[in-house]
Order: sequence, then structure tokens, then C-alpha cells
Amino acid sequence: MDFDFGSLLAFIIFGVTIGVVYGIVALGISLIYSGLDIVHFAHGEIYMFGAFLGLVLSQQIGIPYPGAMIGAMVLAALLGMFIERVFYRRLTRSGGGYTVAGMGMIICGFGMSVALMNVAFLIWGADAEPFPVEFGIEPLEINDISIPPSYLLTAVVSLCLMGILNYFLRYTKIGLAVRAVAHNKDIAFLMGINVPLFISLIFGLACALAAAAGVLVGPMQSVQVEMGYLMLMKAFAAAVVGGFGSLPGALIGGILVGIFENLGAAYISASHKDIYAFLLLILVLMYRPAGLFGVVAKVKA
Amino acid sequence: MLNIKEVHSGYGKLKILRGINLNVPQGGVVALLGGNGTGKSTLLKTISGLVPVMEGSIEFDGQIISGKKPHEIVRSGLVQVTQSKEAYPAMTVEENLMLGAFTRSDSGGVRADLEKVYEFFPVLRQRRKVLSGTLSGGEVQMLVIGRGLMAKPKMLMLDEPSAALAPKVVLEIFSNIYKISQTGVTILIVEQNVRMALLLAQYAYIIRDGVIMIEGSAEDLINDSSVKDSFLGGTVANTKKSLNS
Amino acid sequence: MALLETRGLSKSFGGLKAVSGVDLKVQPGTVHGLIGPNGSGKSTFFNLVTGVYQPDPGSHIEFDGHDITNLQAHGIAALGMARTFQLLRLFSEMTVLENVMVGNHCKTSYGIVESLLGTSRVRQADQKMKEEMLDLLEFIGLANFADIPAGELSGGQRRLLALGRAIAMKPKLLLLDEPGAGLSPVNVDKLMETILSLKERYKLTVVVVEHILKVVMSTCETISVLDHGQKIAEGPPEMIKNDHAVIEAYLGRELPDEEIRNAIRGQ
Amino acid sequence: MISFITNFTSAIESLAKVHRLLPWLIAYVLLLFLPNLITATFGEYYVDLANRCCLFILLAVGLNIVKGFCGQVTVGHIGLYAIGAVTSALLAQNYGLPFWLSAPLAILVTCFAGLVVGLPSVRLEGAYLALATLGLGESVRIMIAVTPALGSSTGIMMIPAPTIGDYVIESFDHYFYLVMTAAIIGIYFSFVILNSSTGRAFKAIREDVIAASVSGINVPFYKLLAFVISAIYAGLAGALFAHMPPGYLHHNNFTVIEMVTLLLMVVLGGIGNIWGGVVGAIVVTVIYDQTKDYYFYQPLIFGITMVFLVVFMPRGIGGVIEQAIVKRKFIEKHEEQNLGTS
Amino acid sequence: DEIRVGITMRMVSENGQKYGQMVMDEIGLINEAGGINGHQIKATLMNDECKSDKGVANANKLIFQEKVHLLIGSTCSSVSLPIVDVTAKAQVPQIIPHSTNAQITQKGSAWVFRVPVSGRFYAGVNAKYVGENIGKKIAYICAADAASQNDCDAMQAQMKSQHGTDPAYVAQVQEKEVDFRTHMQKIKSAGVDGIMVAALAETMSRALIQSYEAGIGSDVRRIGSSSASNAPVPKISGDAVKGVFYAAAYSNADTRPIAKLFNQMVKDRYGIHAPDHDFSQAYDLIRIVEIALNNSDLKLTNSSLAADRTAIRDAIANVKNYQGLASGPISFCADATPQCRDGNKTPVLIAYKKGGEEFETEVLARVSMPEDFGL
Ligand SMILES: Nc1ncnc2c1ncn2[C@@H]1O[C@H](COP(=O)(O)OP(=O)(O)OP(=O)(O)O)[C@@H](O)[C@H]1O
Ligand SMILES: Nc1ncnc2c1ncn2[C@@H]1O[C@H](COP(=O)(O)OP(=O)(O)OP(=O)(O)O)[C@@H](O)[C@H]1O
Ligand SMILES: [Mg+2]
Ligand SMILES: [Mg+2]
Repeated sequence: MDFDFGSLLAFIIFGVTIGVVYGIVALGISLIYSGLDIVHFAHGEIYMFGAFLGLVLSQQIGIPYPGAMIGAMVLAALLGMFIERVFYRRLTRSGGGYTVAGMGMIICGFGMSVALMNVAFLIWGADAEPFPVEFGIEPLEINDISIPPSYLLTAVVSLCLMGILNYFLRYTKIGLAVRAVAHNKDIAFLMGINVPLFISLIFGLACALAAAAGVLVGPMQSVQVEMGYLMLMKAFAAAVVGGFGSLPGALIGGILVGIFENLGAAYISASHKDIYAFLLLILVLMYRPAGLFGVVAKVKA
Repeated sequence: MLNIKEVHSGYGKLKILRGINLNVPQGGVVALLGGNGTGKSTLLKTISGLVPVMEGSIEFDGQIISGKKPHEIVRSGLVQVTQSKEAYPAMTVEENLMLGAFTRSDSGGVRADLEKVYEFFPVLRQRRKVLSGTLSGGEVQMLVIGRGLMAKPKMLMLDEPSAALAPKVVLEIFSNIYKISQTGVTILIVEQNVRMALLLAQYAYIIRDGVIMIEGSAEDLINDSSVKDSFLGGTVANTKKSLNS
Repeated sequence: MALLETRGLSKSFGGLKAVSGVDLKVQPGTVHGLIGPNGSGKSTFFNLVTGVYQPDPGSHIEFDGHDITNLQAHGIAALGMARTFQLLRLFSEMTVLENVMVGNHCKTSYGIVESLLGTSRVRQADQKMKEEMLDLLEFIGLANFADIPAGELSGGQRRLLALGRAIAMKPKLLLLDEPGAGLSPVNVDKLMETILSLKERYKLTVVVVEHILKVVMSTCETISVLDHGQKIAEGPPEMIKNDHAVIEAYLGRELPDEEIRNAIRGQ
Repeated sequence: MISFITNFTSAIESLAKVHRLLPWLIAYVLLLFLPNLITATFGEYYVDLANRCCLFILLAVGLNIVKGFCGQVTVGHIGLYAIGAVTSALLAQNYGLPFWLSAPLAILVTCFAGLVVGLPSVRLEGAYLALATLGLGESVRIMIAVTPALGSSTGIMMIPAPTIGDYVIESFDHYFYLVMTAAIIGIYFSFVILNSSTGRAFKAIREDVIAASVSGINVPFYKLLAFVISAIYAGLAGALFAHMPPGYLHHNNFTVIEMVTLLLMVVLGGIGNIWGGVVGAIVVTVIYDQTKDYYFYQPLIFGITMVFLVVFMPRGIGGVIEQAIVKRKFIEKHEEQNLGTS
Repeated sequence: DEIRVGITMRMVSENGQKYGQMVMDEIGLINEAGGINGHQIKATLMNDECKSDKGVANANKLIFQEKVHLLIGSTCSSVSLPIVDVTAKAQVPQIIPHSTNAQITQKGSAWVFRVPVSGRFYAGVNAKYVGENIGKKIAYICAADAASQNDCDAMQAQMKSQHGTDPAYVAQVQEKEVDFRTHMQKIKSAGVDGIMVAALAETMSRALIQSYEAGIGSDVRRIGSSSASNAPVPKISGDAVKGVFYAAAYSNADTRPIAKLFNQMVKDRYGIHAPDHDFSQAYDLIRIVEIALNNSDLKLTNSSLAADRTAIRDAIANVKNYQGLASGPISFCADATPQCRDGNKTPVLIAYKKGGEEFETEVLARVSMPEDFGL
């Protein structure tokens, strides 16, 4: 394939515009990870629920798009908190499941993912639903690359969400408590932290982010019951690349994954596209398990 | 201050405490002694709500606290420093200390108390930007006691604070605990360093197999040589005995 | 010839020199004490010697005639070095008996393939080992708890088990990191007996880190003192007790009850 | 119930005293009559179901070794299964190898793949390892899906059934003898491994890596060994699946959903519990088959079951029974001891 | 003494559910009208989720447990392919409602019949029309599911053999790809006459929309694979579906009275704006089964199972010139060859006139292919 700079630029832009979405889902995963010390395997389904909720709110009830997005975020947060309270709660209380830290959680996450997907299927059916939105702005034209409004909006909203969250966790007492809850619930309790409340809060926040991503992606890719799984994989890759627990890392990780897979699809082979994300994930895990921005706590013997 | 009546508790079906009666007066320093595996830590965990009370009642500062959640108990001013001296390894020393002050909203008072903790334990000041996962055993010990203090507790429960500390530091720790108690904090201390504990405390309880066997003023107990030999052995030694006989 | 010898042993973490240039010789058949203030590098020393940490370049560790400076932990263990941890690190979901059996891992007389095939030799060897290990549990006083998961023991019982697991390795050299912390006075006495009988009966060499002075002073032939990662003194207990630098850095003064009480009360 | 199990185990133990293989032989011989029994009582189809159970038993027992014994959270096991299946199929089809050659070769290849899947475990733990193995497992599936030589979208067709001489093993009950034998041998060796020094090394690694290494256990080696052993199980199951008539493989037999089902089996039976894994495999396969009419709700039921199991019964069926037996002993001892001292 | 019919289908998509339902309803109607020669039909419907292992298990259960006389299924080629071997070995007649993969009938089973148009015919018709009316410079986007891959490969081969042209651009993409921007960017600079998108409904719709987003004008024609006929395509794609050309086995724009009646029936019963060819094929299948069963002499005793199965097979093989909804007459014959067993040999060429839920199509042509075309 002959190489030209214009199309390389185009592929990178494509990667970035989808990468920011990976980034905000990864942000939620990272948040749950730092808060609860678990990797949440049902997060893709929360994202899918968010997308459907946004669809219902905006297309069926007729709430304007921004309102639908906030509504979906709130509802998904409630859903997440409900799930956490009813199911995950007992596991977190005893510190991450049986035998190996987190094995119970991982399995629980998988179970939840299957169940949620089925619930969505029972409610909305298996077929993809279009989510057309009139943004009222023109596509952005760079040379002969055209970026539709939905992608532009996504990038802007993602960056805002990420900024707000970062401030919240880094410069408030709550951020400190989040980390305390993550490491040892018993001791956090003894510090007077209302551990259950915090866990709910973290979960809710992460789910709201996933829902936002769902509503943002809806107009770009339509909404479908099975949409969560692939997004989850990409978001995992993003979270790992950026470094679990690092919020800016999640976003940059997302963008890197987006670019990496788009270049792979463009220059190597499109049918292996998902493998590139996995490849990146595995490479980063092997050579820099903490990711680009993460820190691994050195625990002494 | 703390009033424990006929408390039973344990893990699942397994009962460890079988009717504990214990009393800590306001401002006092009380020691809880006993052999290994006799239920001392279980009692502290029961008081702070980590292990559920099966029977009996616990009253603190005029309120019944048995059945409450751990964080509620902490908020009422009763703070425990656990035996497994766990700090948050991925946080710095100072962050750990600030966590201790989580329930407080008086930031001026928190800073002042932070200074006070650094005065008690100067090593912590030196290493305050270091991730606490890399501290030595003794340093962690000081950190967790300091963290307990940061909550500005009415009463502090210490589970073997001197274990694993250098002899010179042990004395420091004990005198710091005394100083802490002089500031009006009531103290319940579990110790294996019987001699030091009895020199610090005014009153002591000796527990064995989940019941209080002996109680009395510290002065009396320290002079009673039979106490050490007959009651501080613990179940491990007993097991051996019962096997041999 | 020394059983364990370190030359210029160093380890730094970032800017902090946890252990710097320590030369130490442990003579076979002795109990060797290692003391020092908190954070002086004792546990780090153990971690270096047992291969849990890699030492800084320029360090040398020799054990029983082998250069073990760059060996991995399991290789060093196989040469006959056992240790306990300050934070115990028991296998808490495994039973007490299984814990000591894992300790005995290096002494398994059969190969991996054989163990996977479950030949009769394997079964006989395992049976014999089980009996041996039960004896060992009897020796440390945990025989009654053989089938109990280690996580359900109390603090002191766990410490005994950690000791048992190390002994089960039938090592030449045993490194004990604060074996007495948290033990009741009676059990501390028992611990001292145990250490001495290990030396007498099993001809074991022991290095012990301990803050309970009674233990070091009455069981050790030689004591080395670390401070800020450096060796500041070495010698028999009598000498160490009266060493000015050691008193200054670590021991403090030995006081009668009344004075301690006064010291505590700040008078 | 508990006492029944205790009695049953002691009966088996006394049999084992005569010869350690005796209980196994008896079980094996009894199982040889199972197809006839099943056909007579339920019908021929259920022999096919039993065959599928046996495949899943192999998979579950193998997964248990790496996950339950050794504590390595792998989610890529189904990828190994796929590799075993595809390799054996291709060897048989492209090179005309008989099953008896293609299957061992496939197991060998799977072992190697197991080594690769296991490599991340040397550096990673817990959730990170789960992600890495998930990535590897999915990559295997995607490779199969997009590579024409591996079947891609049409799949690999007409994989020959195993033969002995001129005899073709293709009816349900004859295939049963094959898969059941494999399953029994698999279970037997899984016990051998658990009770050996290797099994103890696995468990020690599960509990505390550093403590294990200073106890003389070569941690990376044993982790990889666990992966390789479980790969043997997966490879064998894969080969047996590939050659099971009608001999067809498609990449969508190896998706994450299959992996989740496999996890459910292990969790239901009890992580780290061998009989638990066996029971889990049977229960899940049979229930799945019997609730096919409710296919709309099946994933929901399965998912929620999994969640509830982890939450309320983290040790699964097997673990609960085991725990009850141990607890009983412990309380007995404790009371004994209290009587002794007071 | 009932006639047992087993059905295994992909029941996860909405369409799948609905035409599964239609099959059951039609059988119910036959039963209400007195059954077949006085015998009721007992139908068992199972879901195979489009997974071959599940499909084979279903087939085994239906054949050995339910002891069906006739097996209907499956909808997915990758499931039908192995089931063909199961039915051949167990000697049970199998009739296929929707799988187009050419190899199904090429396996040489005497027990299999296909109602839909085989993929080999579609490619021939498509290539002819495209080469003559759209142009020869075609870009391909091929998704990795069995049907689309098959359509895509066959189309390229036909373009080569009929017009001697190589593809202008080929992108092999994943089955559920949703992001085609890189390909559209490349196709845009390649300057082609047409873009063929061979993919399942959602994937195809995404590609169609993104081709416009990328700025490829409507002068470049979009060509669909046979799944372009599925209702979600116009629904999701909206305006982007306008002008899309594809070949199918049925068009809802068909003006014959029977087709109009069928459209109305499906609309009333299942609330579907217009049935796609999956519905018509399922409907035709039931009619063919009805004819065959009526023509076969069945004992329906325990011992006559094998004989009855053979009788049904022979009766299906005797169905000639069935004129139903399908684009052309459906005929079978006794040989175990594709010529005999690919019943419908007449694709219809269709183009979308309007997208959205209320989409419209127009019929461009109807082409009957020689029976051994593409073999
Ligand atoms: N999590 C647990 N689950 C079950 N049993 C436990 C648990 N923790 C402790 N035990 C049991 O409870 C008994 C008392 O333990 P506890 O920790 O209270 O002893 P202790 O007096 O603090 O001893 P030590 O001085 O050794 O720390 C012991 O026999 C122990 O086996
Ligand atoms: N993994 C590590 N990373 C960074 N610093 C470390 C690490 N391990 C130990 N240190 C530091 O090295 C110094 C020596 O620690 P070490 O644990 O060896 O002390 P110690 O002599 O065993 O003390 P104690 O008697 O309190 O157990 C301490 O200041 C500690 O903070
Ligand atoms: Mg204790
Ligand atoms: Mg230390």
C-alpha cells in the first residue's frame, strides 16, 4: 500500500475520536478499580444500558439530547448502585472474594454481565436501534477528512467529564477516602469512613460515566444489546495502557488504543482489528504492568 | 466510659468470648492481658463492631454501641488500632495520618494534631512523603498509633502496640501513651509486655479462654508472681499440657 | 569456615540506603543475634540473603560454600536456608499440616513427573513425611490444630506455625525475623527453649532478629548490631549490653520498675 | 447429608485400602453400563448429553488446576480448548492422521499454547492476569474466525471420527466409552496432582508467592506447570470435541459465553474442589439442556446464579460440604479442649 | 399418530423470533384445518443461537429424543452445515429455510433440501447487473460471517469471470465491525463506481451511513449482500439506504396478488411494515412441507419411523414447480446434487427507493439461472 501523509492524519483523527470514548469508559473502570480494587467485568453492560436509556429518553420520551444524557447518567448510576448494594456488597465487605483477591469479584462481574445483557434483550430485543440526533452543527472539514458532529461533541464532552472527575478525586478528601476504602475495608471502617456509602458512590459515579459514553456513542454506532462486550475490551485495554487507577492515564490510554487499532486496521489488516487492542493490552501488561501513568505499590516482604 | 456486660462473641458458629465483663473508667488506662489465642483481639474487634456481639451489651460514653456499624462507633469517639498493623501501603505516611482524621472537619485542629503526632514520633516526620508500604515494622507501628490519634478519640484501644519495637522505642511508646492518656483520652491496651503494661496502667484484666479470670489494680498484680506463671500461658501451652497428660 | 558470609552487602531503595556495606559472618552451630533500631535494615538483610530482594552490585553473599549473590529465592532455599517473616505470610487457606508440608517441599524425594503420575513411591514418601510433620507439630505444640486452616489461628499460634514451617525445611541455617513478637511471656520462654534445642538437637545454625532482649541475650553466642543499614557493633551479649553506641542507638538503659514507671510518666 | 457423605467417603477409603485403584476401577466398570442404562430409561439422546458432560468435566477439572489449586485467574481457557480442537481437526483433515496421532499432537500444541497463555502469570496477578488471558483467549478465537485455513466463517467440516482398525467410533455410546475414559483418567490424575508435592506447591503459590518461594518452590516454574497441565486437559477435550460426529468446528463455539459457562461450572462446584468441578460440569450441562425451552431467560438465570453463588456460597457445593466436615472436626476439638482445661 | 416436525433456528434476533413464530402459526393453521390426511403435526421449535454446537445438540435431541419425521433448519449456514451430516447419517429429511452457503448442498447428502436461493446464484446475477449497469470498478467491504464472506468471495469471482475485472479495493472486516471510517477514506480516494457491502444488517447499515459521512457521493452506487433484504437495514440506515442495490429471493414490492396478500398478512399478524425474504422463504418452506406431507404415504407407527422419513424425503424430492412467494418456481429432484437440491434458482434484483421504518423498494429484474451455475 502506498503511503500518504494525508490519510495517515485521517486515520489518527479517526482513532482519537473513538479513543476518547474508550477513555471515559476506562475512566469508570479505573475508578471502580481504585475504589474497590476489582476489575468490573459487567461495565460494558452498564454502558449498553446507558445507551438504551439515553435512546428511550430522547427518542421515545422526547427529552433533548443533553437532558437525555444527564438522565441516562443518573439512571445508570442508580442501577449501578442498586447492583452494588444487592450483589457486590457482600464480596467487598470481606475484601474481594474467595482465596485469591478478586477471583470472586471477577466471576461475579461475568455473571452480572450475562444477566444484564439478557435483561436488556428481554426489554429491547436483539436488533440494533438507530439513535439519530440532530446536533445542528456542520461536520468539521480538515483537508478532505470530514469529522461528523457526533464525533466532535464526543471529544469535547469526554474531556470535560474527565477534567471534573480528576479534580474531584485528586483535590478532595473524598479522593483520599476512596483509596482507603480500596485497600482495606476494615481499617477504613476504623477510620470512621462510611465504607458502604463510599462504595456505592464510587460505583454510581463509574456507571454514570459509562452511561455518558453510551449516549455519546449511540448516534455514532446505533444501540444494540451486544455493544457492551467489545467496548469493555477496548476500555480494559485503555485502562491498562494508561495505568489502572490513573485517571488521565485512562483517557490517554483510550486515545492510544483508538489510534493503534485504526492504524492496524488501515495498514495491516482490518479483520484483525480487535486483536490489536488485545495485543497492546498484553504488551503493556508484560513490559509495564503499571501502564504508562500508573504506580504499582511496592509492598515489602 | 466503656462498660461491657456479659458479652459473648466469636466467628460464625465458633464462640470465643463467653461472658466478658469489663469496665474502663473515664480518663483511665486499663490493660487487658492474657496468653496467645485467649480472645483479647476478638474482644477489641467486638467492641469496635468488626465482630458481631452474640449476647450481652457494650456501652460507651453513655450509649449502647453493641450492634452499631464500625464507622458509627468510630464517630462516637472510640478508635481501635489493630493487631495486624496495616497501613495503606500505596499511600504516603502523611496521607495515612490524614485518613485517621477522616471524621473530623476542623482543619486547624487536624494540622495541630498532625504536628503533635510528628512530635510523638519524629521518624514519621522524616518519612512523611514516603509510601507507607516501604516502612519498617516499627515505623508502621508508630504510623498506625499516630493514625488512631488523628481521629481525636475519646478512647483509644491499642492491640499490642509495643510488639516488634526496639527496646528504646518501647519506653518512648509507653510514655507517649501515657502522655496521650494525660490529654484526657481513655485507654484500653492489650499487651504481651506484661511488665510495662502493668507499670503504665492503673487497672488490669487477665483473660483466659474467653472469660476474665483475674482483675485488679496494676500495683497488686505486678507484685503477684503467680499471675504471670499461671495465667499468661495461653491455650497453646495448655494444649500441649492436655496432650501430655 | 563461616556458614553464611556477606561482604559489602548493600541495598538502596531510591535514595535510602536500607543496608550499606554490611560484612557479617555466621559461624556454624551458633545462634547469632541481629538487633538494631526499627528501620535499621534487619528485615532487609534477611530479604537480601534469602533472595527475596536482589542486592546492589558489589555485594557478595556466600552460603555453605556457594556463591548465592544472584540466586533466586527458591534456589537458596534448596541449599538449606529457611526463614520466617515479620508479617508471617502463612498460607492461610491451607491447613496447619499442609503449611509445614510445603515447608518440607525441597526435601521431597521424588521428581515432578513422578509426583504427577502418583507412583507408589510418591505415596510412601508422602506418608512418611506426613508422620514426620505431625511430630514436628507436636514439638511446637500445634498438633491439635493440624487440620485447621492457618487463617483461623490466633496471633501467637500463627507465629509458632511460621516457625514450624521454617523448621520443616530442615535447613542448615534458620533466619528468624522477630519470632517472639506478640508471644505471651510463657510462650516467649518456650520459644527460647525451642531455639536452643534446635541448636542442640538438630545442629542448626540460627540467626535471630528480635526486640525482646531476653531472647537475644540468653540464646545468642554472638550479636551483631545494625543502625541505619550499617553494622555498628558485634560481639558476645555481655559486650553488646555495655557497648555505649548500642545503648545510645538501640537499647536505652536497663531500669528497675520504679524508674520505668517514672520514665513513662515523664518524671 | 453430611454424615451420609462422611460414611460414603469412609466406605471408599476402606476400598482404597485394598488397592488404591480399586474404587476407580469399580467406578469405571459401573460407568461402562451407563449408556445402556441411559438409553433404557431416558433415551439415546441423553448419551450424547453425557458425552458433552464428559467434555466439560475435562475442561472444568483442568481449569480447576490452574485456577483453584494454583490461584491463577485465567479467562483464556476456552482459547486452549479451541487450539486443541482446531489442531487435531486440521491434522486429521490435511494430513490424514488418525485420531490417535492427531489428538496427542494437538495436546502437545495446546501445551505449548498453555505455556504462552501462562507466561503473563509470571509477572501478573489477579485482575491483570484475567485481562491478559482474556485477551489471549479472544485473540485465538478471532484468529480462527478470520483465517481461512483455520476454518474462518464456514468452519472446519467433516472432521473424521476416531477409528480402531476399520471400526469407526461414531455412535453416541461408543463415543461415550472414549470421552468417559478420558474424563475418569482426568479426574484421577487431578487428585494425584492435588495430593502430591506439586499440588501443595500450587496451593502455596495461591496463598502467598513470596512465602512459597522462600520455602523452596520455584514459583514461575510451577505457575507455568499449572497452565501446561490444564492445557493438557483442554487440548484433550478439544480434540475429543473436534472428532465427535458430525465433526464440525466453528469459532463461535469458543466465545466468552462458553468461557463464562465454564466458569459457572467451576464456581458452582467450588473453586479448588475437584468433585465440585465434576458436579458443576454435569449440573450446568444438564440444566442447560433441560431448560432449552426457556432460552429467552437462560442467560439471566445462569448469570444471576453465578452472582448468587459467589455471594452466598463462594465455596460452591463441594466447598460447603468440605467446610461443614472440617468445621465439625474443629468444633469437636475445641470442645474437647475446653473440657480438658476447665 | 402425529407427524413430528423439529425446527431449529436462530431465535435471538427479532426477525428470527417472528418468523419462527410464523412457522409455528402456519403449522397450527394446518392442524386447525384438519391436519395432513387426518394427522396432526406436532412441531418442536428450538433455538440454536446460530451456534453450531447448540444446533447439532438440537438436531440430535429432535432426531433421537423427539424422533421427528422431518427436520427444519437452520437459518445460519454455519449451523446448517454440520446438521447436514447429522441428518444424512440418521437418515432424516432436512429442509433448510434460509442458509445460502453453497456447500450445504454440495456435500452430497440425499436428505437435504434448500428452499432459499443458493449463494452461487446471487453472485452470478449481481455481477452481471453490476458490470452492465453500475460499473466495473468496485470496492468491497466484507464482514467475516459465513453468509457475507461467501457472498463477497463469490461476487469477486464472478466479476472476474464475467467482466475480467479485479476488485478496486477489498476490506475484510470483523463480523460486528461498526467503524468503517478508515476504509471509506481509502475508498474515497480510490474513486470507484460502486461499493459492495457484504455484511449482516447492523454492520451493513453502519457502513452505508459512514460512506456518506466520509463524503462519498451518491453517484457511487452501493451494493448490498442478500442480507440487505432484512428490515433493520433500511430502519437503521435511514436515507443512506436509498439506491442500494441487492439481490434476494423475494421483494415486498412484488405486485402479484399472492405477494400482496402475504405482505398484508405479515403486517397484520406480526406488526411488520414489510416482510423480508426470510419471511417469504419460511412461508414457502411450510407450503412445500405441506405439499410433500400430503403426498407421502405415512404409517406413523413406532416401527415405521425410518420408512416414513424416507417417504417424506421422496415426497419433497417430488415437489416440482412450486409457485409461491419466491422469486421463481421451486423444484427438487431425487439426485443428491446441488442441481436437484437447490430449489429456487431465481434471484430477484431489487433497489431501495426510501429508507426508514416505512421503507420502499423497487424490483429491477428477475433472473432465472441455469441449475449448474457456479459449480
Ligand atoms: N477469623 C477467625 N476465624 C475463626 N477463628 C478465629 C479467627 N480469628 C481468631 N480465631 C480464633 O479465636 C481464638 C482467639 O483469637 P484472638 O485473636 O482473639 O486471640 P488473642 O487473645 O488476641 O491472641 P494473641 O495474643 O495470640 O494475639 C483463637 O483460638 C483463634 O483460633
Ligand atoms: N521495598 C522497600 N522499598 C523501599 N524502602 C524499603 C523497602 N523495604 C524496606 N525499606 C526501608 O528500608 C529501611 C529498613 O527496613 P527494614 O524492614 O529492613 O527494617 P528493620 O530493621 O527490619 O526494622 P524493624 O525492626 O522495625 O522491623 C526502612 O527505612 C524501610 O522503610
Ligand atoms: Mg491478638
Ligand atoms: Mg523488620
